[in-house]
Amino acid sequence: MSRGITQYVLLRALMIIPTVLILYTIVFIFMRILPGNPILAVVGTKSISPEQMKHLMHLAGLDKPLYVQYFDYLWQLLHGNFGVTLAFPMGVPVADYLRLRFPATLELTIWSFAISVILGLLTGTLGAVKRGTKLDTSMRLYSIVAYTLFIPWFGMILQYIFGVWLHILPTSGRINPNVNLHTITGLYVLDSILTGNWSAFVSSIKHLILPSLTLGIVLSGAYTRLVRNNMVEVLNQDFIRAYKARGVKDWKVTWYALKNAFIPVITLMGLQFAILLGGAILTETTFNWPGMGTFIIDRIEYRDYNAIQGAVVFFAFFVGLISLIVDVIYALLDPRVKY
Amino acid sequence: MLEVENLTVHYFTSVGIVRAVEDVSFSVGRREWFTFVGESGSGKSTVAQALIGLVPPPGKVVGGKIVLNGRNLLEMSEKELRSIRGKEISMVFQDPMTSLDPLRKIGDQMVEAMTEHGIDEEEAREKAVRLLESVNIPADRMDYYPHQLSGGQRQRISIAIATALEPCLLIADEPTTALDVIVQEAIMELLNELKEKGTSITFVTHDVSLAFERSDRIAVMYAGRIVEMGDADELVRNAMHPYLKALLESVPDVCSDKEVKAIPGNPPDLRNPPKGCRFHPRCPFATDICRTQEPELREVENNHFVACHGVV
Amino acid sequence: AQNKAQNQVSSVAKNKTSQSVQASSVVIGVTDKVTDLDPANAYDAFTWEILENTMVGLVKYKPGTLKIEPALAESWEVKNNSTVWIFHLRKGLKFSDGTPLTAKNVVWSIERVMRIKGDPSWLVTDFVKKVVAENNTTVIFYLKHPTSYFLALLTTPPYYPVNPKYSPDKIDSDQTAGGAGPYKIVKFVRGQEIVLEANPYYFGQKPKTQKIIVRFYRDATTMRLALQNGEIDVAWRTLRPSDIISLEKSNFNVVKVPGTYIRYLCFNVKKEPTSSVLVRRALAAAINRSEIASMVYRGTVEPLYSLIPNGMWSHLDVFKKYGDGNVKLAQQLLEKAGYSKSNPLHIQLWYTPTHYGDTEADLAQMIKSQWESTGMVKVTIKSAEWGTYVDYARKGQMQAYLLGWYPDYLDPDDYTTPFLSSTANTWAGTGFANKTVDSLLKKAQQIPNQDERAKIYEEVQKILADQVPYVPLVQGNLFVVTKPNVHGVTVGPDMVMEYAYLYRT
Amino acid sequence: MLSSIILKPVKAIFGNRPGRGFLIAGTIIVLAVVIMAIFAPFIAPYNPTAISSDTFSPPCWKHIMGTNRLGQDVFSRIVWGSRIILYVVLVATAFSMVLGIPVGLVSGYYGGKLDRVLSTVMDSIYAFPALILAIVIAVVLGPSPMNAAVAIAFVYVPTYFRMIRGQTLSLKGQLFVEAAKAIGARDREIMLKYILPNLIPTILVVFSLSVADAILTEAGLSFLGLSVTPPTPDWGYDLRVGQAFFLDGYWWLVFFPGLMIMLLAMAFALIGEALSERTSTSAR
Amino acid sequence: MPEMLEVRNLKTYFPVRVGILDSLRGKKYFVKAVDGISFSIDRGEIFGLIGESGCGKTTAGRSVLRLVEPTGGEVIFDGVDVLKLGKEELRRIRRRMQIIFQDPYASLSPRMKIGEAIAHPLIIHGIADRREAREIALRMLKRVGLTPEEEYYDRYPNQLSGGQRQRVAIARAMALKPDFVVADEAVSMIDVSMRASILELLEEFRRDYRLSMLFITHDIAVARLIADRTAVMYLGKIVELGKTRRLIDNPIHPYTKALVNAAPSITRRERREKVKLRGEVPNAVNPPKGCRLSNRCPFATDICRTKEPELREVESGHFVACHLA
Ligand SMILES: Nc1ncnc2c1ncn2[C@@H]1O[C@H](COP(=O)(O)OP(=O)(O)OP(=O)(O)O)[C@@H](O)[C@H]1O
Ligand SMILES: Nc1ncnc2c1ncn2[C@@H]1O[C@H](COP(=O)(O)OP(=O)(O)OP(=O)(O)O)[C@@H](O)[C@H]1O
Ligand SMILES: [Mg+2]
Ligand SMILES: [Mg+2]
Repeated sequence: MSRGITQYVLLRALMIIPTVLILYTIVFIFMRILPGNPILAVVGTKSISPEQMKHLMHLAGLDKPLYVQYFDYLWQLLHGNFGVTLAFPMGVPVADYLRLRFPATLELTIWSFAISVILGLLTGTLGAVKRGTKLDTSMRLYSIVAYTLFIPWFGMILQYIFGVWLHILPTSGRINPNVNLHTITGLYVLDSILTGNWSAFVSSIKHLILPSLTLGIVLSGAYTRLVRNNMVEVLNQDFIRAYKARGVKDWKVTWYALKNAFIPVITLMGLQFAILLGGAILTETTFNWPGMGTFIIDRIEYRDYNAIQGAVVFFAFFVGLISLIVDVIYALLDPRVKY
Repeated sequence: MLEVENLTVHYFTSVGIVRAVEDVSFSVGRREWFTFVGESGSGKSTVAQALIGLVPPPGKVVGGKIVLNGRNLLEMSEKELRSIRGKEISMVFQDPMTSLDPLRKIGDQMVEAMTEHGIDEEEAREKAVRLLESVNIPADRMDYYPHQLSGGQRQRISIAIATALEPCLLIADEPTTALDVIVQEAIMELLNELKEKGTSITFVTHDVSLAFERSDRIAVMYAGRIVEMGDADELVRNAMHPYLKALLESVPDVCSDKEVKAIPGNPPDLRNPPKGCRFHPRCPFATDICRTQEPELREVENNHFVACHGVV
Repeated sequence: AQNKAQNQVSSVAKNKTSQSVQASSVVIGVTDKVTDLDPANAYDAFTWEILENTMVGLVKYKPGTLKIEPALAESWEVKNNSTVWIFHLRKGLKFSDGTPLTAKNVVWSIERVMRIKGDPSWLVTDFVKKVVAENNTTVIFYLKHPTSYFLALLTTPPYYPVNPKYSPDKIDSDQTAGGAGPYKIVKFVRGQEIVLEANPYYFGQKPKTQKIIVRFYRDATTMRLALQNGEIDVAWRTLRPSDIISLEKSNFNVVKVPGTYIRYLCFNVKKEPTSSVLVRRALAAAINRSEIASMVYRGTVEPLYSLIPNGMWSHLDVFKKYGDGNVKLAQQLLEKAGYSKSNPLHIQLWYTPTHYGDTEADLAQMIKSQWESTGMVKVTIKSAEWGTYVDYARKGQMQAYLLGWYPDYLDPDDYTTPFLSSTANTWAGTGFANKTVDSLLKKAQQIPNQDERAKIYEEVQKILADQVPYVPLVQGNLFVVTKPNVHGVTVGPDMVMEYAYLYRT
Repeated sequence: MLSSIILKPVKAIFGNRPGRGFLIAGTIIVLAVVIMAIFAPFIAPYNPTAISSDTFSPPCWKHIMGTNRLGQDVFSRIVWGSRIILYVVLVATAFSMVLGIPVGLVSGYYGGKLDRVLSTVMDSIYAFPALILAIVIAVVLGPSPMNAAVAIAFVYVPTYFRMIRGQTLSLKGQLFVEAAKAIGARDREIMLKYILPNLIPTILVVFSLSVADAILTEAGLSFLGLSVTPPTPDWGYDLRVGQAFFLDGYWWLVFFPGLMIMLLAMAFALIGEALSERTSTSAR
Repeated sequence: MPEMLEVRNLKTYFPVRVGILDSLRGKKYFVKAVDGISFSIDRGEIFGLIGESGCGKTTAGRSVLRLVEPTGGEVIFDGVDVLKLGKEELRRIRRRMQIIFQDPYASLSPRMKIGEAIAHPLIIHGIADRREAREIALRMLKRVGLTPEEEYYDRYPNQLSGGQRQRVAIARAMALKPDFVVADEAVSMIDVSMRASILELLEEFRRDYRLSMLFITHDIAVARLIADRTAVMYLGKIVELGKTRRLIDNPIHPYTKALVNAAPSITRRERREKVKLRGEVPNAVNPPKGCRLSNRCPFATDICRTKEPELREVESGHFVACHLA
C-alpha cells in the first residue's frame, strides 16, 4: 500500500510536465507576436549605435531564430535554470527573483487560503444545516456577494477603514522596515517564529491581515457554495439518517457529514488555488505586496521574455504541484480512490 | 407495544404541500412482523421515518400520536429521542450502498452505535465481532470500508448495527429492493430470526409477493392512507378493498399459472389528491359518495380494517 | 533655477543649526526601482541617486547647485584645447570597505565601463579616447574631440571608481561593494528595500544620519499610505500631484525642488499628416500648457516653451510665439493646410501608460481635448507598453507621441543634440533632419566659450520652434514630502537627493 | 443583512423561494445595466469625456455621483462604461462558447487520442491562474476592448470545453443516447438532437457563472490598464484612476465603479445560482 | 417456426478501469460479462433471459444489437451476421431490431417531446416524411393508450409517470414495425400496479406483429408469465435453458433451483426444498475455475471445481450445464 502510494505520487508527478510545457509554449508564442523587445525597453529614449544594439541583442540571445530560442530556454529549464532577466537590470538570474518574490505570494496565498477555507466551511455548513431557512438564504447570498467582490475595490475599502480611518493596521508592504528580520524561508511569519523575533512576528502578522482577509473573503464564497451544496446532498443521504437512527449525537453527525462533503471540496481546492494566485495579483497590486503578481506585471512592461516565461513556468509547476498534493490528500482521505 | 394514531405527515415544498401521510393509525405488537405495502409514493417510507422521528425536511409531522411502550415519541425532546433511537427503536434503510458512511471503517461505525449509548469501547468491539458473525460475515471485515463489501453484506451489517442494542422495534424500509432474490431471501431469513428472538419488525415494501409471504399483519397503503389492514392470510383470502383486490390480481406468481389483470389509470398526484376516496378514479365500482366523501378505515371483521364505502 | 536651488540650500543650512537629538535612521520611500547596482550598466535616474550616494567621482556638484567642486580629485588642469584633462587625487583615499583607492582604481573602473559596453557606456566611449594613471594620484584623460562640458560628464556614475570586487568584464547588477561615497550598502532586496550605512572611510563630512533605508513602492498611493502610517519618514520620487497637495494640507513638510526633466510631444515629420509643418504648428498652437500644468499636474510642474529647461543658460521661450491654447491661430493654420470642420484632421496620439506615471493618460486626454477644441481635429488616443512603445518610436510608426527626457549631464548640449542632430535622434523617430542644425550643434560642442555657445543654442531653438518636430510641454518639479520632524532635504539640479544631509529629530 | 434589502421586495412579489428571488433580482440588475448601455446617450446627463473645471465635485444634484479629477461626470461615465464591460464580456464569452462548446462536444463524444490531447491542453490552461494568463496576453496584444476580449476568451475556452466535454461524456453513457443509437440515428444527429439540447441547462449555468467571472476578469484587466484607452469610460479603469484620490476623501471615484462591477457580476452569479439549482432539482 | 435470431458463442468482455498505476504498467483486466452464450429465438417467440444482477443479461441484449461491440461469436439475424455488418448497413438493419430499456426515466431524452421521440426514428430511416411521421406517432400514442394523443404528443417525458414513459418507449420501438425486440427489464422499474398493463401491451404487439422478443428479467414470476422459453444465466454463461414452465416448475441446475426457491410468492407461504447457495456472486473479472457455481454450490464435487460443464440437452429442448444433471 505505501509502496503503491509513493509510486502513485511519482507517476502523478510526471503528469505535471505536459502542463508546464503547454503553458510555456502558449506564453512563448504570445510574448513574441508583437513588436518590441526587452533590449529596446532598456535602451528607451537614448541614442544607441546599431553595433551596440546588436551587441546587446546578442548578449540577450535574441538574435537567434525563434525556434532556437524556444528550445534553448526549454533546455535551460530542464537543468532547473530559469534564465536571466533581459531588462532592467539585465542578467540577473530569474530564479533569484522567484526566490525573492515567491515566498511573499506563498505567504499571502497560504493565509488567504486558510481564511477562505475556514470561512467557507463555517458559512457553508451553517447554511446546509439550516437549509431552507433565512439563514441559509443569507449564506447563499454571502457566497455570491463574496465571490463577486472586486478585489481592488474591496481591498481599498478595507484599507480605508482599517488603515486610514481607524489607523490600526498597515496598508502596504510585508513588514515594518524598521524591524530587522533575518529571513530563512522568506515566509516572514514563519521566519520570525524560527528566529524568535517577536516584533517581526507582530509586524508581519499585522501586515498580512488586510491583504489576506481581502483575498480570503473573496474566495471563501466558492467554498461556501460548494460546502453548502455538498452538505445538503450528504445530509440527504441514507447514512446520515442511519447515524441519527442509531442515536448518534448531532454534532458528530454534522462532523461526519462535513467529512463527506469535504471530499469534493478538496478537488476544488486545487483549482481554487489557481484562482487564488490570480486574485493575488490584484491583491498584491492593491496592497503593494512584493510578490509574484507585481513581479510579473513589472516584467511585462519591459517585455522581459525570460522573466515572464520563467514566472509562468514556475507558476504552472507550482499549480501542478498543488493539484498533485490535492490528489494525494484525496487519495488518502477517500478510501474509495484507486491508484 | 407500538400504537400509532392519526399520524399525518406533510412535506412543505416550494411547489405546494405534499400530503404524504394522512390519518394513519395502526399498532404493532411484540414479536410481530407488520408490513406496509403499497406503490411508489404511497407514503410508506414517510411513515417509517416518522416512527423514528426522522422525516427529512421540508417534511413535518403535523398531527397524531406515536406511542412506544407507553410514551409518545412526538412529545419527546431531541435528547430523549436520541437516547431511544438505536436502543429501543431502530431502522434499516433501502439502499445498502448509501446507508453506511463511505469514509469510515464498518467496525468503527458498529462500535460507535453502541458507545453512543454508554457501552464502553472494548465491550462494544467484542460485541461487534459477535454481531458480524451472527450475520454471517467474518470478523476481519471490521477493518473494511463499505465499498469493499457487496450490497448484501452491507445490508446485513446495517441490520447488525440496527439490532446491536436489541431494540424492541426494527423498522426496515425496503431493505431488499436493491438486492437480488437470493440475497433477499437471506436477508428475510435474518429478519425472521430476529423476530423469533423477540424483536418486532415494521417492514416496508412495494413487493406484494414478498409482503404476503413473510408478514404476520399487513397494511396496504394507497396515496398516503391505509386502505386495508389485517392478518396476511386473511387479506389474501378475503381482500375487500377494490385496490387490494386488483393489486393481488395484477401480480404474477412463480408458483401458479394465473392470468394477471392490469389496474387501469395512474397513481394520484399527492399534491392534489382526488377528492373523496383517493382510489375512485381507478375504481370500477366507484359511486357518487366515493367521489365526495373520504372513507374511514373501519374494522369490518375481527382485526380486518378496510377504508371503502363499497364494503359493508 | 540656480537661485531657487540656493534658497533651498540656505534652508538646509538653517535647519542644520537647530540640532537636537537625532534619530539614527531615516526611512525613505520611492516608487522607482534600483535596477542595477553596476554603474557600467545602470542608466536611470533613481539608480544613479543610489550610486551617487554610495560612490563618488573625481568631481561632483556642490550640494544643491550646478557648480562643480572637487571630490576625489583635489585639483585639475585642462590642456590641448580641452582634449587633455589631468586630475590630481587626494591622498589616502579608501573605498567603503577600507580598501585603498588609487588612480589605478579610477582607470580600471572607467576602462571596465568601456569594455562592458553597457547602456550608459556612451557617456564614456563617445568622448574618452584613453585614460591613464600617471601615478597613484594622477589620472589623465585623452578625449576624442574637444569637449567643453567634460566636467559635467565626470559627475555621472560611469566615471565613478568602483570597488575592485566588481567583476572586471561582466555586468555585476547585484554587487553591493559600492565605491567611496558617503554611504555603503549593507542590504539590498530587489523590489523591497536597500539599506545604507555611513561609510567610515569617506573623505568628506560624516553623514548626519547613520542609517538610511530606502523602501520601494509599486505605486504612489501605497507609498503615500506608508507615509501617513508612519512607515516611512520621507516620500521621495514620485508622488502624484494629488497626493502632494493633500499631504501638504495635512501637516507634512513639502519641499519643492526644481527639476531638469522635461516632457514633450513628438511629431513624425515624415508621416502623414504630421509631415506638414502647418499641421505641426497648428497643433502646437492649440496646446495650452498652463491648463495642462494645473489640471493634469495640479500645479506641480511649470510650463515649458523650449527643449532647454528654464534656468539653464541659453534657454529661450521660443514656443511662446504660438501662444497657449491659441485656438484661432490653430484654426487658421489648419485651414491653410486644407482642413476644415467638415473635413477634420484625423490624428493618432500615443502615450505609454506606466513609464511616466499615472498622469500620462490624463495628459493624453487633455491634449486630445485641447486639439479637438479647434473643432477641426479628431484625435484617437492609443497606447502601448514601454517595450513596444519604444520600438514604434524608433521605427517611426507613430504620428504624435509623448515622451520625456531626463538629462544625462547638465548642459544645453544634452537637451539639443539628442533631439535635433540627425545622427543622434534616431531613437526619437521624428525623422527630423536639418543640415544647419547639425553643423550648429557640432560647432557648439567644440567651442570652450560659454557665451559663444549660448548664441548657437539660441539659434537652434529658434529653428526648433519654426519646424516643430517637438513641442515642449512642461518641466518637472520634484517634491519631497517628509514628516514634520525630518530636516535637511537636499536635492541638486541633477535631481539627486543627497542622503548625507538628511536627519530626523 | 444584504439579503433582506435585495430579497424583501422580490419576496413580496414572488413568494418565499430563494432560487426564484435570486433569478428575479439578477435579471433585474442585468436588464438595468443593459438598458443603461443601450440608452446611454439618453440616460447620461453629460458627455462622459468632456473635461471641465468643475473637478472633484462630491455627489450633488448636478452630479449625482460627483465628478472626477478632470471634471468629468462620474455618473455619465458609469452609464457609458456599462457599454465597454458588456461588450468585452459578451464578445469574450461568445468567442469562448463558439470555440469551447462544439470542440468539447465532439471531443467528448468521439473520445480517443484527439480528445486526450485536447483535454490535456485545456486542463493545463484551466488549471493556470486565468487572470495571470489573461494579463500576459492582453499586455502583448495591447490595450483595446477587442484585445481584452480575446485575452478573456482565450482563458475561458477551457471552462466551456471541460464542462461540455464532461457532460457529453456522461450523457453519452445515458440510456437515451443508446436508445438513439438503437433506432439508427447517425452520430451527427445524436450530437445535435439528443445531446446538445440536454447540454443547454448546463450551458446556461456555465454561461452565467463564467460571465460573472469574466466581468471580474475584465475589471481586473482594465484595473491594470489593459482594456481601454482613455478617455473611453470604463469601470475598472476609472476605479484604478480613482484609487489615487480615494484616500483624500474622494470616495465616490472608487465607490461607484466598484459597486457597479460587483452588482453586475453578482447579478449573473445570482442567475447562475438560481439556474443551477433548477437544473439540479429538475434532474429528477 | 423459422428462426429469427441465432446467437452462437457470443462473448463480450469489458476492460476494467484500473488506477493510473496499473494503466501505466500496462496491466489490463477484463470483465467477462458475456462469456460464450448460444441460443436461438423463433419468429413470434418470446425468449426469457433471467439471472441475478451483474450476470450479463443486459450485456447480452446489447451485444445482440451491437450497442456494445461483442468480443466474439456470431449473431445471425434473419440470415445475416449482424456482427459483420458495416456501419451504414448496421444502421439500416436497426430498423428491424429494437430495444426497450429497463429505466424509462433515462431512456427518453428529457429535452425531446415524446411525440418527436416516436417520430424521429421514422424520419431517420426515411420511412415517412415529417408530416407522415407525426401521423404515425399519433397513432402509436393512441395504440399504447396515451390518449388524448394530440395532447400527449407535445409533452416532455418529465410530465409523465414511469409507466407512461415506458409506453412511449414501447411506442418508439414499435413504430418501426421491427421483427425483433430486446426488452431489457421492461417492467422492473414500473409501479406494481402498472406492470401488468405493460406486459399486456407487449403481448399484444407480439401477437399483432409476429414479433420475436428477447425478454430480459430478474423476476422469475414475470418470466413465467410471458416467456415461451427461458435461459438462466450465471456469471456470463447460460446454465439452463428450456421451456419456461418446465424450467421453473422442475429446475435441474442447482442455481436455477436456488433462484426459483428464493423468489417470493403469495400463494406459497413456506419454502419447498431448501437449496441454499453459500456466499456471494464472485467477481466476473476472475471467475472460479471449472463450474462457475462450484464455490457456492452445496452439491459441488471435484470435477465441478476443475472442469467447466457443457450445456447439454437433458430432455428434448431442455439444456443444462451441470456435471451432476
Ligand atoms: N423530501 C421530500 N420532499 C417533498 N416531497 C417528498 C419528500 N419525500 C417524499 N415526498 C413525497 O411524499 C410522498 C410519499 O413519499 P414516500 O417516500 O413516503 O413514498 P414511498 O411509499 O416510500 O415510495 P417509494 O416506494 O418510492 O419509496 C411522495 O409523493 C413523495 O413525492
Ligand atoms: N460498459 C461497461 N463497462 C464495463 N463493465 C461493464 C459495462 N457494462 C456492464 N459491465 C459489467 O458487466 C457485468 C454484467 O453487466 P450487465 O449489466 O450485463 O448485468 P445484468 O445482468 O444486466 O445486471 P442487472 O440486473 O444489474 O442489470 C457487470 O459486472 C457489469 O459491471
Ligand atoms: Mg420509500
Ligand atoms: Mg441489466
